[in-house]
Amino acid sequence: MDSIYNSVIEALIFASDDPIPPGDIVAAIKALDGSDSDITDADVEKTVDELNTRYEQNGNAFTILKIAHGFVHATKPDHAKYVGYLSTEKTKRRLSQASLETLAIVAYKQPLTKPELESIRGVNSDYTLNTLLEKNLVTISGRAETVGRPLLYVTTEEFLKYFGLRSIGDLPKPREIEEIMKDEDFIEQKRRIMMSGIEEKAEEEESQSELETDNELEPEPEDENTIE
Amino acid sequence: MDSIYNSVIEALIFASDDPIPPGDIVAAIKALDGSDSDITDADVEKTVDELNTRYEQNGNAFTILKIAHGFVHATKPDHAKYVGYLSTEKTKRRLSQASLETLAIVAYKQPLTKPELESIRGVNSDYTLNTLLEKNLVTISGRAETVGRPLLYVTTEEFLKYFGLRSIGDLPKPREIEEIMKDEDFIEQKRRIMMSGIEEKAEEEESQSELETDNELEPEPEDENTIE
Amino acid sequence: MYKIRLHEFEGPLDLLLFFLKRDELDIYDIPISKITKEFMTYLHLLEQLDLEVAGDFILMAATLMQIKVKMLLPKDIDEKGEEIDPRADLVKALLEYKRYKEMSEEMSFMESNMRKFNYRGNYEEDSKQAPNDFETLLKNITIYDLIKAFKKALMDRPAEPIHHIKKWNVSIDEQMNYLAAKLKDKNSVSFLDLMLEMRDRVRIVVTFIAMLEMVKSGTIGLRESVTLNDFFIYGINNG
Repeated sequence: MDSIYNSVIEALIFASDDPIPPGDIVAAIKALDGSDSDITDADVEKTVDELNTRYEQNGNAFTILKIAHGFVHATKPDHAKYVGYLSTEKTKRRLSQASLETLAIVAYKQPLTKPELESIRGVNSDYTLNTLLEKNLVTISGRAETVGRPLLYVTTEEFLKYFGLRSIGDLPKPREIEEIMKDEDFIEQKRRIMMSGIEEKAEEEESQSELETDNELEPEPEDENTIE
Repeated sequence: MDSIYNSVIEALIFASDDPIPPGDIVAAIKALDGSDSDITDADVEKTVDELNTRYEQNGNAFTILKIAHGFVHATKPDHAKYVGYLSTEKTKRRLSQASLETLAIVAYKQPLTKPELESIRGVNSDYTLNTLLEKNLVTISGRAETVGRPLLYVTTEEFLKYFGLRSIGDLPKPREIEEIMKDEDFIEQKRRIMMSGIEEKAEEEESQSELETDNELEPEPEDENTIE
Repeated sequence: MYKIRLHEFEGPLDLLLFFLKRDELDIYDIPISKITKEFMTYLHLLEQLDLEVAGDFILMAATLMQIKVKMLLPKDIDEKGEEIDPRADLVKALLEYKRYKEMSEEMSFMESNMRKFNYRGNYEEDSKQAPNDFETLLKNITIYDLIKAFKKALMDRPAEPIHHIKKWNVSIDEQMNYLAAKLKDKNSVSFLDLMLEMRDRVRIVVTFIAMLEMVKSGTIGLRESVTLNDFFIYGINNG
């Protein structure tokens, strides 16, 4: 095997989304460089060992692990606390999708009560609401005048700062959202997808009854090249 | 700075799925090893250069890119075809001409409003803007102080990552209008020389088919795919 | 027949630039009649092809015709007493647009370059460890966090509607021993997991008090978990 493949093998393991089996590496090389490239699974195994020796010698912070019949790069345990610290910090900073959704509803509908919020989201929102209260993105502004006088939630100064807004009025208006999101192609696509579903169903039903000519109703295959 | 941090810095960059800013690396080390660790952003920067030199010497398949205000490992371009063969993500489409044009305007004029954008492009840009917002290459940053307080658009970190820029300041300088004028003749010459061959061919083909009013309106016969 | 690729033009300015380039016309001295004619031919063509002509193109057609008329009339004079060329605004717009069109070509080149780089694909196997230095760990845990996790443990228990009168069959000392034993086997245990093992409310309360006692005496430590509603208990003696 040519040693130029050392680097190719390293690249393939590095970029692979899942542990990559040696067979896939061999297949890729043969597909691109001709099936006469005399590379085997065993060569790949050997290369990985060589790479690992090299990482060791050079004091690299990572190594190649063999997992579930495939190879994958991983940072060494030596630095686990630093890596762990950063990933924890990152998790803390990130708002979950659910929190974001809740935050958006509070921002646009404020002041609002928890039942109002939950009727919009359709799920219990105690947890996400608490997260937002803790992160000081949402706060309690008082009580509604309605029965039971439930608590009212509003967004905070912190919220405005976080999103770079001067006031709540600076949030994109529904009309503006509509304008940006309006997208005729998309609407058309959606309609077609929905229609094709209906048509397919209709066809099925039909074919069960009387088996006529078929795929006339089938939507045309989409143009692969339409840009954007 | 202790050289033991070389390996820690390598690990942190290797383990980060987004370009990691030097400040985050310094913060992690200080948080775990005490704020008296005498490490600075400049040390991180220097270490990255050293690591890259080492990768080069050792023939590693990857390098550390300095993009989007941070550092990230990436495979060298040499292996793009092998990695591309196995990866589906890399086959994603390029941006359309409209998207690139719009991005160029947002990038150089940011923050700017949709009317400003549209007056430069001369076309309605709802659709393109929406595409770019969806792709997270552009985002909304607030509102302009002008009449009607229109929304302001800016480019994102993802934009920097996509184009391999460290910061917006790294964008190539656009030419001054006077300069464009001066060069106009030169570009025209070059273009004519390049085009003449192609045009002749196109003309020939046409003359064979049908000779109505001629090919006056025919744009440069470059891209065969952009139909619609 | 005309061969037209409609998408070749990003808009009316792009189309005008195309005409200027193709016929090698001077952008500062645009022959407005000629250009207007070309532009209108193009619009008619679109109509013939039954393509919907975008409003932007129609607007440009109107602008061109307006300029054409103005060219025939006596020119306006600016404050310096010089004649204003009716084409000035159009020229400015064309140059400005051209400038960014050039940059978009530059960016297309950058895009091509970046597509050759590939990022790392798999992070799952990286060795991660929540920070285990006592000082750092407790930095973000407050009494409130403790209470909250405790409350969650109680709340998440499935309701038990049947009430029995029970004897206190558990003591703080017992639960301290229990915790210590737990931590001999493992480095750390999750508080929630610990609580889920217990069905009796009294036992949970007593264990919680036992835990606080042990934190106070320094035999165990607490550290926050990635999921923010839990925390880990670890023994200090066995590291």
